[in-house]
Amino acid sequence: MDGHINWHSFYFLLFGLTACVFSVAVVLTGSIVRMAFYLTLCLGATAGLFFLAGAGFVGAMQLLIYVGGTLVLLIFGVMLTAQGPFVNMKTRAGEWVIGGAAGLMLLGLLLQAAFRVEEWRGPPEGVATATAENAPPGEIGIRMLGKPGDNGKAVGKESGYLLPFEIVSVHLLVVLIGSAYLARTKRRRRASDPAEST
Amino acid sequence: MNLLTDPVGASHFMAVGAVMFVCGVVCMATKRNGLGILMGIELVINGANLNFVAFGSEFLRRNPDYALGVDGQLIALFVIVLAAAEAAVALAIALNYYNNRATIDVDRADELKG
Amino acid sequence: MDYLPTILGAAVLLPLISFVVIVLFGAAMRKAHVPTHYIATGAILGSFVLSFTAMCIWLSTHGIPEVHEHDAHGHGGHEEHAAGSHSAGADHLGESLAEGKLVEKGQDSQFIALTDDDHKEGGVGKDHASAAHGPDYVADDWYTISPPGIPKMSIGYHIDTLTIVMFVMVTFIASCIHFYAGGYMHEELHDVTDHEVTLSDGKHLRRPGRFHRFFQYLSLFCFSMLGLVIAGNVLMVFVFWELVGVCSYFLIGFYIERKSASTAANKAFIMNRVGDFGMLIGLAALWASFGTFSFGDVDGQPGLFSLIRPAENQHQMTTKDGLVQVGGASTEGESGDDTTDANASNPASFSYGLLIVAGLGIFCGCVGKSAQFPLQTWLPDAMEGPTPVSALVHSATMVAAGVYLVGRFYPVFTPEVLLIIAYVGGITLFMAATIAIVATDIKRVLAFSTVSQLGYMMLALGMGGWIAGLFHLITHAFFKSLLFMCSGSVIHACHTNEMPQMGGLRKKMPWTAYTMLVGCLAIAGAGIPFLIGFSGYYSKDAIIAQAISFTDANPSHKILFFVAAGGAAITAFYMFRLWFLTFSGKPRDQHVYDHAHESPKVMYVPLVVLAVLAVAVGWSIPWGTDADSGNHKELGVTALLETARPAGTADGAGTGVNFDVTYPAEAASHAEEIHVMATLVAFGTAMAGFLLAFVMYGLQRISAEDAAKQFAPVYGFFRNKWYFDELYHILFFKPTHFVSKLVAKFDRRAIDWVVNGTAKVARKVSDTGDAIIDKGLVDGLVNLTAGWIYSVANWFRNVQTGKLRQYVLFIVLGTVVLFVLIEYSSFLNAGH
Amino acid sequence: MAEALSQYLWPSVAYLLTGIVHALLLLGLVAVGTVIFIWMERKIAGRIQDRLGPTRVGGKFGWLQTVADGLKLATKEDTMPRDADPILFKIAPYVALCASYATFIVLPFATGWSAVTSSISIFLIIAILGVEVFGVILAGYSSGSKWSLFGAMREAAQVVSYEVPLGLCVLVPVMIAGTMDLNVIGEMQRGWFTNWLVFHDPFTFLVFFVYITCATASVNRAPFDLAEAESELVAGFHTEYSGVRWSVFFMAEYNSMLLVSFLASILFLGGWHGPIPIFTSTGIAYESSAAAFSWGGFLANVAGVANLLFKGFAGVAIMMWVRWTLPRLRIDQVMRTCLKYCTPLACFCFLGAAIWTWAFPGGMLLKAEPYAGFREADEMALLPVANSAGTEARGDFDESVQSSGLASNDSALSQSLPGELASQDDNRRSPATALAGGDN
Repeated sequence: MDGHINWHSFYFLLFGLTACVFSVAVVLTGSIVRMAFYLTLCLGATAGLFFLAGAGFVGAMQLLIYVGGTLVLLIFGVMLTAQGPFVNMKTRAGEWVIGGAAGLMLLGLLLQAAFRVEEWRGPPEGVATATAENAPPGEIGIRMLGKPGDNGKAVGKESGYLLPFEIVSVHLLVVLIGSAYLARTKRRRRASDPAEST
Repeated sequence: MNLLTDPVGASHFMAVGAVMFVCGVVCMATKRNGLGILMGIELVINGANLNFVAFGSEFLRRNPDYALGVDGQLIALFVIVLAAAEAAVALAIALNYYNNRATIDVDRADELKG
Repeated sequence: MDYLPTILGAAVLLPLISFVVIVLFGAAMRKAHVPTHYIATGAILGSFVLSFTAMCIWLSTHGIPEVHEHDAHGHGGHEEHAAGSHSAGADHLGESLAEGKLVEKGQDSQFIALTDDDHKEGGVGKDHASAAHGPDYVADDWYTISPPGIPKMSIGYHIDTLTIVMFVMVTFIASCIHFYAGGYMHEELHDVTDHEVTLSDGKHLRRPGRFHRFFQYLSLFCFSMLGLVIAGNVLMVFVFWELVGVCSYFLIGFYIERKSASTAANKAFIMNRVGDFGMLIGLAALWASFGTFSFGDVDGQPGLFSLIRPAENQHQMTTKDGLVQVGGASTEGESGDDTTDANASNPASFSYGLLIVAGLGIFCGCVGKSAQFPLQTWLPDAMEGPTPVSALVHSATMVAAGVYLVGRFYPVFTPEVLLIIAYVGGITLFMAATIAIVATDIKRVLAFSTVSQLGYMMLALGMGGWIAGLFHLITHAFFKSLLFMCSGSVIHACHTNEMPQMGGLRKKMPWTAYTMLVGCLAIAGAGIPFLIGFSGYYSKDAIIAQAISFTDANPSHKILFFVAAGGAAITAFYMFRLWFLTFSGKPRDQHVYDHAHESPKVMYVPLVVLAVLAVAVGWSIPWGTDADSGNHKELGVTALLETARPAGTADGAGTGVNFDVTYPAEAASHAEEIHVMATLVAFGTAMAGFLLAFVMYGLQRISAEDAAKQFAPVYGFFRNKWYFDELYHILFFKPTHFVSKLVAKFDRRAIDWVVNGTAKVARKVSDTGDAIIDKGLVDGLVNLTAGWIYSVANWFRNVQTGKLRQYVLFIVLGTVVLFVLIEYSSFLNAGH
Repeated sequence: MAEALSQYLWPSVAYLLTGIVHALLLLGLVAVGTVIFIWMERKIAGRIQDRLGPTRVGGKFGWLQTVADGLKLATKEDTMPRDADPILFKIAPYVALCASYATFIVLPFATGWSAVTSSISIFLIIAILGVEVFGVILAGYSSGSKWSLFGAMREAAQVVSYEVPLGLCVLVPVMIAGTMDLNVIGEMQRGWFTNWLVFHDPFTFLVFFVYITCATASVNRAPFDLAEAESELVAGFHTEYSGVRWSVFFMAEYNSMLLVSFLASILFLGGWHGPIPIFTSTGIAYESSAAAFSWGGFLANVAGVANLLFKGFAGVAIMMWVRWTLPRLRIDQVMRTCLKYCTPLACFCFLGAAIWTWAFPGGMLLKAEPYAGFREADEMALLPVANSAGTEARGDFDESVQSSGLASNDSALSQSLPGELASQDDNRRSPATALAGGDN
C-alpha cells in the first residue's frame, strides 16, 4: 500500500490545503499585515498548484508578479495608510453572518459544479501523473506572438494571442501612467479639519 | 476515494479554486479596510485562475484531448498581468482616498449614494 | 538633361520654402530684428542660379542654336542645306514671299513634297529643333492627382527653351527687385506712420511694419509665376494663374489701410476674374474636345499640341474623329470651297468653331491678366502697391503671364483668334500710349506705357510674330523693371509721384537719372540702324517687320501697321517727356528738390545691373559655325526662342476660315526689304517722338500747357483715360444697381408677404393642434409614465446605499439565485 | 539516487530519504558557507583596513572565531519588543531564509546535477529571490520600531526597483542561449574560456558588469546597503532581532550573495566549466546533462562543483572587497543608479546583444567549431522528454520521430523538430529561433 503513494496527489494535497487554509485565514484575521502575509502563503501555494498542473511558467510568473510584486505593493499601501502600528476595523457580527452565509451558499454551488462532470474528475487510475512535465515556455511565447498552435489534436480550438497581448501591453502602460498620476504626492489634508477637505 | 493514492483531476483543483474564490468574496463582503477588499479581489482572481490552469492541463482529465492546452495557461497569464495592473490602480486609488479622508474605511466612501 | 526637371522644380520650390519660412517665423524674426529679406532674396537668387544652370545644361545638350534664315538669304539658295529639313521649307516660303508672291492655298502640297525630298536626301541630318519636327521639350508628370479612369489631372512640367528663357528672365529680374526692395522697404522694418491714412480722430495711422509680410508675398509671387511657367498642363496653369492673381491682390493692397489701395486691389482681382471666367470656358472647351490637359506628350499619351497639330499631318491643324461636330457643321457652308485641298488640314471637318471658342476663351484670360483692352483699367490703379511690386508685376510676372500664355497656347489659336488678338493688341497699344502722353504721375506714365507695350506684344503675336512678341516680352521685362525701379528711386527721394513737382533731379541723383535714361532709350528702341542698338531696338524692329510682312499679305489690315509705327513714335515721346520732366530743367518745387537725395547703394546697384542688361539682352552673339551643316550658331534670345517655336507655326498660322486673313511665315519678315524698311520706320518714328519731346520738355520751346489748352477736348479725353472707368460705371455698375433695387423691392413686397402669410397660417393650425393632441394626449401619457418610473425608481434607490461591501453581497446572492434558477429550469426540462 | 534506493526500500521512503539527503547537503552548504563568509568578511575587512582581523580565539588564521560567534548567537537570549506582532516577528526571518534557500532547487551545480530540471530555472530563481524581500518587510513592519520600518521600506523600494535591470541583464544570456534552462546555458559554455558568455560579444561583456552592480544592489550589499545603514537606522530591519533569528537573517543574506555569484558564474563565466577543458577534451566528462552514469563523468562533475563553488566564493569575496572599499550611496543616488543608468544600459545591451547575435551567430571569440555536446543540449531544451529518450534521439532522430518513439506530451514541438534539425547546420542556432523557423 505504501508503495502506491501518488506523489502528485500528495503534493496537490499539501499545496491545496495550504492554499485553502491560508485563504480562510485571510478572511478571519483582523490585522491587515497578517492578512497580507497569509495571502502570500496562499498565493505561493497556488503557484505550487500551477506547477502541479504542468503550468510551470505560469507558476513562476505568479511568484514573480504576485508574491514578489503585487504583494510588496500591497504592503506598501498598508504601511502608507496605517496610522497606528496595527489597525483593526471591526466588522459587525451581523455582517459576518450574512457574508458567511452567502459565501457558504456560493461554495456549495461551486463545489457541486466542480464535481459534477465525470470527465473532470481526473485521469483513470493507474495513469502516472507524477511525471507531469512542465511545458517549455517556448510555445507560450510563440502563441503570444500570434502563431496559432499546430497541435494536431485540437485544431480550431487554439489560436494566436497577438491582439490580446498587444492590448494588455498598452493597458499596462496606461495603468502605469494612470496610477503614477493618481498616487503622486499631493498636499495632504488633515483629517481633523473637515472644512479643508473639499 | 483515497487522495493519497488516486490521481487528482481538474475537479480537485476547482474545489481549491472555489474555496479561494469564496474566501475572496467573503473577504470583500466583510472587510472594512479598503486594502482588505483588494486582497479579497486577489483571492477571487487567483481562484478563477486556478480553474483556467486546471482546465488547460492535460494530466488532470479523463481524456487529455479535451484539455484547453496552452490556451489555459495563456489566459491565466493575461489574468495575472491584468490583476497586477488592477492592483496598481486600486492601490493608487486607495492612497488617493486616504490622502483625502485620512482613513481607508470603505464604509465612509458612500457619498455616491443617491 | 535628366536633371532639368529636378533643377527647375527646385527653382520653383525655393521661393515657396522662403514663403513658408517667413509665414511661420516672420513675426518672430521681426521681433528679433532679423531682416527677413535675406531669406526671400537668398531663395530667389538660388532660383536664379538653378535656372541659369538649367539653361547651361540645356545649351550643352542641345547645342548653341543655329540660324538658318539669314544664311538662306545670304546665299540665295537652299539646295546645300540638305541636312536641315525644316530650313529648306522655311526658306522656300521666305523666298517666295520676298519675291512678292502671296502664299496661296496650294503651296501646302509643294511644301510637303519638299520636306519629303529633304528627308530622303538628308538621311544623316542632325535632328534640329526645327518647326518641322516640333521643338524639343521635356515633359512628364511629377504627381498624378486623379485616380485612373477619368481624364488625368496631374502636377507635371513642360520644359522647352521658352520655359528656360522665361525662368532665367523671371528669376533674374525678381532677384534684382528683391535686392532693391530690401532697401526700398526699409521703413517697414519699424513701426510705420502712414501719412496717407487719416483716422477718425484726425491722427495718422500708426501700425507695425510689415517688412516680412512684403517679402513673404513677394516669394509667393515668384513661386506662382515660376510654377505657371513650368506648368505641364492646363489645369496647373490655371491654378498658378489664380495664385499669381491672388498674390497681386495681396501686394497691390499692401497698404491695406489706404482706401485707394484696397479698392485698387479689389479692382485688379475682379477684373482678372472677368478674364478668368472666359478662360475657364476656353479650358472647358479644350477638355471636352480633347480630354487631356497636358501640353506635350506624356508617357506616350498625346498632349494638346500633338492632338491639334499631329505630326502625321505635318503639324497642321487637324481634328480627330468624334469631336463635337456642331462647330464644324456651322462653318462648313461658309468655307466649303476653301477646304478642297487634299493635303492641307480640313478645318470644316472638325469642330473648328469650338477651337475658336477655346482660343478666344484662353485669350480672355490673357486679356485680364495682361491688362488688354477692354480690361486694362486695373493696371494703372495697381500703382497703389509699393514700387518694387509694380516693377515685378509690370515686367516679369503678372502681366508677362498673359503674354506667355498666348505664346504657350499658340498652336491652339486659329487664324481668326489671332486676328482678334492682333486687333485687341493694337487698340490697347494706341489707347494706352495716348493716355501716357498726358499723365503726370510718374508711375502712371510707366503703367500706361506697360499697357501699351503689352499691346505691342499681343499685336505681334496676333500678326503671327511668335518670336517677335515673346522677344519683346523678354526685352521689355528688363527695361521696364529698370524704369520702374528708377521711378521708385525717384519717389523714394521726393516722396511724391507728381512729375510737375520734380525737375532737375539729374544733379541730385545721377545714378538714377542715367540708368533711367538707358531705360528710356531702350524702350524707345534707340540704336544705330543696321549696326547695333539697345535691346528695344531689336524687338521693336522685329514687331514692325512682322507688321509690314503681315499687312503686305493682308492689305485690308493695313491699319495694324500704322498703329505699330505710330505707337513707336508715341512711346518715344512720352518716355522722354517723363525723363525730361523729372531730371532736366530747373527744379519746379524747391522743397522737393532740397529733400531729394540719391538712393542707397542697395537700390542703385540693381539699377546698374539691369541697365547693362537692358542694353545687352537683345544682342545675338555669333558662336562659331556648326561643323555638320555649316550654319552659323548664335547665342541670343531670338535664336533660343527659335528652337522653342511650336510645331507647325513657322510657316504662318495658315488661313482664316471665317475671316479673310492669311498668315505669312514669320521667317518672311526677315527678308531684306522688309527688314530695311522696318528698321527705317522704327528709327524714324522713335526719332520723331524723341525730337518732339526734346523740343517740348527738354528745350521747352513749345509750351506744353499751351498745347494742352489748344487740344483741350482731346487732352481731357486722354486725361480721363478715354473715360473707361466712367463707361464701366454706366455700363455695368448702374444697371446692376438698378436691377438689384428692383429685385430688393420685389423681395420685400411679394416674397415676404407670401412667406409671412404662410407662417401665420401654419401657426394658427399648430396652436389648435397643440391644445388638443399635445397637451391632452401626449403630455398625459408622458407624465403618467414618468410618474410611474419615478415611484419605482424612488423605491429602488433604497437599494443604492453606496456601501461597497453590500454590493459585493448582492453580486454573490445574484449569482447564487441565478444558478439556482438555471438548475431548477433544467430540472424541469429534464422532467418533461 | 531515488531509483537506486527504491530497490532496497519502499519507493515512497526512498523518495523521501533522497529528498532529505539532498536538502541537507544544500543546507550544509548554506550553513557552512555562512560560517566561512563571516570569517572571510572579517579577514578581508581587516586586510583592507590594514589590520589583521580576528586572531585571538584560535585556530589557523583565527577561524575558530566564527565558531565562537555561532555559539554565542545560539545561546543568546531571544528578545521581542512589546509592540511587535508576535507571529509575523517570529516567522519573518524564516520567510527570508526559505526564499533564498528555495532557489537552490533548480540551480545546477554541474552537468546534469540539479535537484529539479526545469526549462524555466533562471526565471524561477529570479521569481523566488523576489520573495525574500517579503520577509524583510514583514520583519521591519512587525518589529514595531520606526528604524525597522524605515529600513524595510528602503529595502523594499530598492529591491523591487533593482529587479527590473537585474531581469534585463539576465535576459541577455537567456536570449543568446535561447532558453531559460540554466543547465543548457551552462553546457553552452563548455570548452575553452573563450566560450564563456561574458566573452560572447561586447554587449555581454558590458552587461556582466551591469549585472554585478544590480545583483549587489538587490542583495543589499554595500555600497547599496541602505536598508541597514548603521549610522542612520541603527541596523535597519533587523534592529530588534537577536540571537538565532538574527543569525537566520544573516544566513539569508549570505545565501543570497552566494546565489547571485553562482548565477553570475553560470550565466556569464562558464558555470561549472573551467577555463581549460581538461575533462571535456579527455572525453571523460558527461557529454550532456542527459548522459548515462559514468565514473569519469562523476569525477568531472565533482570537479565542476568545485569549480562553481570557487567562482561563487570568489564573487562573494569581491562583494566584500567592494563593501569595505566604497562608501555608501544616498537613497536618491541608489534609485538614480537603478533607473537612470542600469536600466537603460541593460536595455541597450539587450538590444545590442540581440543585433550582434543576429548578425554574428557565432559570437565574437567563440571558436569556429563549437563544442559538439551543445547541439544535444540544444535538442534537450526543445524536448521535454525523459532522459533515455534524449540519448536515443541523438542517433537517428528522424526515425524516432516517425515512429513516435518520443514520450513527448507535446506533439507540436516534436513535429517541428525534423525541419529544425535539417536546417541546423549552425550548431549555435538558438532553440527558440529554430522552433519559430521550422514550424509549419
